[in-house]
Amino acid sequence: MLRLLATVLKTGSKAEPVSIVADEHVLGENLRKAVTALCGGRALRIRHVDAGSTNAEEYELTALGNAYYDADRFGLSFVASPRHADILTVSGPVTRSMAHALVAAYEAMPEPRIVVAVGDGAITGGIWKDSYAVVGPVSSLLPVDVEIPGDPPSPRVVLEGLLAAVRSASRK
Amino acid sequence: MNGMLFILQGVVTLMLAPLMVGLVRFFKARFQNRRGAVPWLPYVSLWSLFAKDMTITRYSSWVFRFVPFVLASIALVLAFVVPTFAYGVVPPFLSNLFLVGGLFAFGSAWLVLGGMDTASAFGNMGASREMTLAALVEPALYVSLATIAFAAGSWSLDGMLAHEAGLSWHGGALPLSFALGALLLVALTENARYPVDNPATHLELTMVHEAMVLEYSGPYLALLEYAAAVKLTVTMLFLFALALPFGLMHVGASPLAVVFWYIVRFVFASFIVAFIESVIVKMRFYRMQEYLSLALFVALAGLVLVLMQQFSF
Amino acid sequence: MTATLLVCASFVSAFLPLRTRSVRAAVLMSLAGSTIVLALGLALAVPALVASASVASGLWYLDPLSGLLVLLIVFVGWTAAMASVSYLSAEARESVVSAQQVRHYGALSALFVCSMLVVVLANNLGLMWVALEATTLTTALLVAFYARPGSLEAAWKYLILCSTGIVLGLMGVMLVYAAATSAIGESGFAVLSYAALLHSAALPPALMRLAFAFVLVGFGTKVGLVPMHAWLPDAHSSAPSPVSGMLSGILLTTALFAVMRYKTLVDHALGSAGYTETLLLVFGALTTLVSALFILVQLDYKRLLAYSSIEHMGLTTFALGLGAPGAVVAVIHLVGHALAKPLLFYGAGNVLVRFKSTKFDRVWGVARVLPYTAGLFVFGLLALLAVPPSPLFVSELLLAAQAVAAHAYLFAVIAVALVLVFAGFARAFFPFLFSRDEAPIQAHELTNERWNSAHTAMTLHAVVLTGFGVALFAGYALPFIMHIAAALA
Amino acid sequence: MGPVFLSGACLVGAVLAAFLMASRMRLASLASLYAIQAMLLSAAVAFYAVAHGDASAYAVAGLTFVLKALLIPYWFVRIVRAHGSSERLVAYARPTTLSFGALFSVSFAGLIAQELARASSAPYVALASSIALILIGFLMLVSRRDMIGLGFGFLVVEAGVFALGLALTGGMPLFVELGALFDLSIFFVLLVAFARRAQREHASLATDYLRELIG
Amino acid sequence: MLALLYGGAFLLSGAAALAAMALARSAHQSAVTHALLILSGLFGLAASVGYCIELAHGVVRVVPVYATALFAFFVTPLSGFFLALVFLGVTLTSWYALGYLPRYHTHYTLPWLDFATSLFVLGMVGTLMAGQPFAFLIAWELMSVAAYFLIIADGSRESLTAGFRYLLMAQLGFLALLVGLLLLAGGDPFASWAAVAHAAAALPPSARLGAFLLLLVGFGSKAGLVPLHQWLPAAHPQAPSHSSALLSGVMLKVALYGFILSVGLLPAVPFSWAMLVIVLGLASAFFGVLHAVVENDAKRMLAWSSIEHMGLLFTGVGLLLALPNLPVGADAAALTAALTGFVILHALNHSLFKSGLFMATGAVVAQTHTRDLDRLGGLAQRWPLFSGAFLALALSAAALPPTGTFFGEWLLFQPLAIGFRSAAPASSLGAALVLAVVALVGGLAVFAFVKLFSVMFLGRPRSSAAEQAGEMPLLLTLPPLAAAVLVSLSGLLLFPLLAQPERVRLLGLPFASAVLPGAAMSSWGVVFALLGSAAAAAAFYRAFARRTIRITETWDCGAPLTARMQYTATGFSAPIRFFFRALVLSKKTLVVEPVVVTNPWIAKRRLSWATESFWEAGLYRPVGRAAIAISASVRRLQNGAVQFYLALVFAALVGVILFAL
Repeated sequence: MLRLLATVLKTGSKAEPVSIVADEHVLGENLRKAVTALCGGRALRIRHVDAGSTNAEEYELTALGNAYYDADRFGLSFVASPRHADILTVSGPVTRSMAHALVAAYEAMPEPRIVVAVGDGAITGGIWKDSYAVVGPVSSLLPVDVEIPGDPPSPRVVLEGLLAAVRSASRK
Repeated sequence: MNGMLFILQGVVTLMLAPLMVGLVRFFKARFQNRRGAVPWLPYVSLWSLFAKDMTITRYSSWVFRFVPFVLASIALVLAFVVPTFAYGVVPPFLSNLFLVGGLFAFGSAWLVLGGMDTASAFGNMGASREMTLAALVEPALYVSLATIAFAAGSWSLDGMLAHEAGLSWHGGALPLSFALGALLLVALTENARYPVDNPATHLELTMVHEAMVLEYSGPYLALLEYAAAVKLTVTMLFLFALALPFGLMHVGASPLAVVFWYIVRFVFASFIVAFIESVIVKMRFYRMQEYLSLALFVALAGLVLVLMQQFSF
Repeated sequence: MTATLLVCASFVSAFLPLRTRSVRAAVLMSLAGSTIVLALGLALAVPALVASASVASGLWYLDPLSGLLVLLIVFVGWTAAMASVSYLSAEARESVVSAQQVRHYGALSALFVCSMLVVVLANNLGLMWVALEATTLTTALLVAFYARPGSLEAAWKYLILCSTGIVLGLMGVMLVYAAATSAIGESGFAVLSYAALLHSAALPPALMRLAFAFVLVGFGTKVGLVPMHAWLPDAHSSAPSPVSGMLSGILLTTALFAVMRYKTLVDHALGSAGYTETLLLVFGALTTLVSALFILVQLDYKRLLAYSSIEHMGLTTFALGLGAPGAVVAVIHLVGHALAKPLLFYGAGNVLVRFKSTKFDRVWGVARVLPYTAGLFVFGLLALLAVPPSPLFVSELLLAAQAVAAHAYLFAVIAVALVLVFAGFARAFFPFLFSRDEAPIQAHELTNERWNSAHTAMTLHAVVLTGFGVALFAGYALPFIMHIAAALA
Repeated sequence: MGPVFLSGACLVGAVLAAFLMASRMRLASLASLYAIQAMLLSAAVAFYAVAHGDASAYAVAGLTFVLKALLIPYWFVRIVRAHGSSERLVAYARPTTLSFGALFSVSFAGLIAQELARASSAPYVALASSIALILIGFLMLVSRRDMIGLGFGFLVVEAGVFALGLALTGGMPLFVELGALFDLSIFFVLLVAFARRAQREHASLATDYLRELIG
Repeated sequence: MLALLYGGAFLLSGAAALAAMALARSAHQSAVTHALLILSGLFGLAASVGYCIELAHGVVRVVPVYATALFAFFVTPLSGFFLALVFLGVTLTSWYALGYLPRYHTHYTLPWLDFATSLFVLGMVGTLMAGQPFAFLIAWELMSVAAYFLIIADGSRESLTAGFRYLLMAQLGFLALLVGLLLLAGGDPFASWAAVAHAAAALPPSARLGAFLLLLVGFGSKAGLVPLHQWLPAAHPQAPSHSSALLSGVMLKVALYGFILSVGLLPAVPFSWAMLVIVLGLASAFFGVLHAVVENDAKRMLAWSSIEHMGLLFTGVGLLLALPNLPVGADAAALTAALTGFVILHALNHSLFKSGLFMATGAVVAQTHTRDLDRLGGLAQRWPLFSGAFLALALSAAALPPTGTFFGEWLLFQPLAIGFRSAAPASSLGAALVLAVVALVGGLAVFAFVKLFSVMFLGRPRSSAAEQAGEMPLLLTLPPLAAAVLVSLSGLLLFPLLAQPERVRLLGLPFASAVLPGAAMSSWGVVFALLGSAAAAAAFYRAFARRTIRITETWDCGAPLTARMQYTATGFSAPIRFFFRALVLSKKTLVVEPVVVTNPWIAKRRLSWATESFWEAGLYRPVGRAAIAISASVRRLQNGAVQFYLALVFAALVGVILFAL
């Protein structure tokens, strides 16, 4: 415990100064403003469903929580249940096994809800398109609000995508 | 005056409860070398939940819908009943320690009912664990509170605080350090914090509190989260008011000192919780027995200490 | 005079069924005979019960206690004859017994009653002994009544054991006779007169002690005291149920009565009751305990009832060892047992006729198949287990009141035994009566049970039992019982 | 050689007969020994009657003789033979052991009688022999394993008690003796009846077949 | 007037018994019997109310009811309270029986059952009214035996086994009582209680201790004190539910009454005896609640909880007995008042909520035909009113704040805490330990009842039986509902009367509150505070929340859920079973049957699981086995060999002669 504490103290803050990742910072600010505009103020809660990806997208999404990207500071957080979530992020082509789980997660989300397809697999089916094991892209099952292309998209792209998502939502 | 203070105390607690949660998160982020969200994010978050729709499972009954209100009302009562910065203002018949313990148990029971009414194994599992913890924590809770009460000669939380306020550092808090330590262990259990539960977990198998609210959404979820925040705030503030009994509001106290010490305690309490959560790991659930019996033994040791002081061996 | 008439009448009534042609006529004749005996018995006993002094006239000696015994004997004899009507008719219908057997049965039962009457009425101890042996001989054939495998064995053991016991009793009689001749200085039949002995000068204590030892073991065999009890469960379970009722209800009582008579004499001779009471207490406690252990693991309901008789005799014997208050207890207990046990045996008879087995594992759910029998049976069972308003409750309560301080350890034995008995009864009889699980009872088996004469007999017992119990609880009967028990002091 | 001595001698003779009975394994031999024993007993009563001039004792002696020395042994043998039962008897122990048992019984009886004689005025020999008879009778009751043997055992016990009565009081009143003899004869009749039934049911008189009722 | 009412109640229950027999063949038998019983209960309640009014006016008197030469029946303030409990219980359960029994007319032999019920009531009333050991014992035995017939009413093998255990313990207890009372009374069963007390004062201490222990065994065995409790959870649930309600809710209180009465006969109770009572009480409470937590049979779980509550009551009585021996000084009066208040209030509350719970569970069983919690669930959606009543009762049983039970238990907790303020250090620590145990018991009780309610009513039905349950008739809903209302009212109405009440003002409103040194509690205040907060929360919600609700499937990460994926009662209590595995012995049996001979891995596996009480394995079974073994060996005496029997006769003869010489 003490050793851990010592390590923590020795390391100090490793988050890159805002100036270095200025564009990310700006982007996050935009997002937050958009969200505030949406319903008069909210923190965004994300539920992620891996519908059959290579886990590449998951690595990138995980990176959102690390000290570098620290999505927390923008009011973005991942939650444990779709019932708590505002945004559903889906990665990978939807496999037959995961189709039901994906729809169930969507069903469980209270309105207003935003569906974001993360990665090429989720958008088009990618290289697994037309496979017997794949139902199709996410859009074949759910109304996708935003598509974040890339294989995988970098964390930064993901943040941009989320901004677009909220924008599209506020247009509705 | 007393009535005013009574209401003021409750309202302040209710207002600041989400801030406590935000602060804890903030400090935790700093411990993780992150910048973290702003401390007032929980307010935003709660409000946005309030503005959302709800989805409810088809297998739940009226009980499921009652739970948020019951928990919210318990939180309300606790906010008014547990003294946080002023003593001598709560009506004695409302600030009895057994009543507070009973309200904690009552809240746990309802939360568990909510978890059981989801027809989902996640909720059920959390319910079973929460119930186990709530049941087994009782002896330590009562013995540690009773130890303080014994030293204070009063069985109201208010009276305990008044007693502490009137004592010097070495005459008051020091003999009670064991009892306060036990109380801290109990408070961590009651509020589902480390090492009993991980409030930020996404893994259902390690959840206790979170598992029970997985099925709640929208305003109901907001009520539940708010209730949890209030509970954390009142327990922590009360605990630290006992430990740092300075600048407590009473007739003739300087408002500036009161505000200053209140802020100190508030921040310090959040910091301590975040600190604990950053430096220790969650225990296996099936080792909770050790943790809770440790709490009981610490509480009993505290009683012995107080007895020794009281009967001056 | 009435006594002679009563004995003669009961003797003569033995010949009534012999002349009949059909089974029905035979059993009805027996019933008629026993009704006459009942009437005469009432005429004799009721005045005796309330009489302030005992009457000794020639052969007979009548005090309140013997009056009570006469009453019990004629009553149970009568109800047994009544229960026999349905029981034997059913048996005969199924060709288990022949008409000839039924006639013999009637005659032997009447002779049995007659010999018991002689025992309780005899003034002469010699005559009492002869009559007691006669009870064995008359009932031995009744025990061997059936052509079942066990019947012969039971009757044979009964004959050998009881005869041996009675012979030992004879030695007791002889010793009393020797004591009397040496004390009075003359010999002859009249020396053995109970009334005379009771008022005679000091009998030699050494001989009387020895005499009581022989009488206790000898007649104790007949009473069923452990370890001389071995014949009892066999005989009771093999005899036809009404006979079992009589054996259990009144024969044991009669034999105990004989022991009581000797106890009075011996106490009189020794000047204190310590000796006899010690023996009675030890035998009583031993009997109660051992029979209780048997009851706990019993598999056959008639045998269980028989062991329960042993247990009750043990309790009564124990009570007799408690001095004057104990005598009151003993009298209540004897009456209660004599009323409750035949009821159960009659009921067992009905069950046996219906289920064709005396084993617990072959009989279930009697309450559904035989509701009347079961109702009355439960009543008797609870009465036997000393549940209020049973007189046995009062007697056991008073027994405890007397014994708990005076003989704490022996009473502890009794208490353990009582719990075991309760356990044994509950374990065995309640499934027997109420179980629904064991074997599905077919619808056609649930044909309504018809009221029969055994039910009437049982009801009579139940009514008398309740009446007696209520009288005791309300406090009316107690002075009366004390009056009777005074004859024992 | 007065009648009292002769009476005592007869009793001793009866004990001897009983002693022999204890180890005999044949029906005929048992019956004849019993007859001899009963004869000696009735002789003892008769001598006693001579000694005391007791009229009723004569009657008892006579009746005893007729019933026990003549009728019972005769009918016993006759009826058992008529049923075709085995005349070979069985016991739990071998004859030698039984003899030793009987010997022990006799010596023990001698000891008890010594004690008893001190307490009462009864003659030692008479007491000793009657107790010896009772003990031997019990020995037979315990050791024999057929109905005949047990029956004879009972008869020996009964004879012992009869003799004891004679020794203690010079016999019971006539009425009682009559009753006892009547009961004895009924007992005998029943015994024979049961034996007959046992023979019919089990084709044997062994008590081993009569051990069904247990517990 | 009171005597007439009490006598009328007494006679009416007798009349009910007669009616049950007389109308055995009539279709209206059951209704008539229970109507008479209700009438009896109402008479009794009227009498109780009258008596209370008299007492409130300061008239303390004994109401003579009936007397004969040998014994008398009368009502004292103590028995008056317990009589009120009995009559209340009888009224409620008979009301319930009117709706309940007709469903079971083929299952039970109703005349029998009603006859036994009436006699049972008669016995309880008689026990409470008895003026001497004699009458007390008669009525007690009547009650015990009648209860047996309630237990075996359905004639199943399980019932008969349970009944057998019950009867055995009842008889054991009865004998202990008999001997204990006789010891106290100096061997005179006809002495009045006053005379018994007088005689007891003259006893040597050893005899007094013996009598006390026997009485503790006698009443403890009826009340289900550890280790004499094992029969209770087996027996109470087997009875028809209205009878279970009477057995658990009312009969146990009669045992408590008996104990209080007989302890009152003793001149003084040494500290060590009081400690014994406390320890037994706590042990019972602990074992009772522990088994209530792990039990899966709904009715048996309620029976275990009865053991718990009786344990708490005995703890309270033990503390009362210990108080005179403790240096509590000036607080003594307040503490006595509070503990007395606890015993009274808790006895009342327990009889109410336990009757109510048994009735409600009976109603559930009547609809679903199973008592197995693992097969229930999902009933709250179907029966909202009924489940509400059940929940109120369950929360009462768990002694949670706004219910009357909480305030009752507060009167135990608070004196315990205060008790160690002025006492010596050792007893302070002792009191703290007692407090810890009581707290643990309280916590586990919450667990047990939350489990009961949630597994029974919440989530999805776990079996088709629960799924196809029909409408809950009003006649089965109302009596438990009435019990729930009454138990809530007891906190509001009775609690302020107990302890030392005073009026306190909160925000200008007067609140009657119970005050102990350093502590206070107001039931009205708490209830108002909670209701007010709930109203505030609801108002806030109504004002600000978006209340659009969409009904969906349960979310579970994906795979379609079935009802079998829910936690069962067994699973729910698994942690407690794990933590207390030394005391609740779990036995798991895995039977593996290979399907193919060649491959042992392809097999049918069947896992069966059962819990067992520590006492069952350690005490009851060995004793039972020993008794049977001894009996079996004694039984060999009867070996069928007449020669052996003759040898026994001979041996007896020799023995007696040796004694004679």
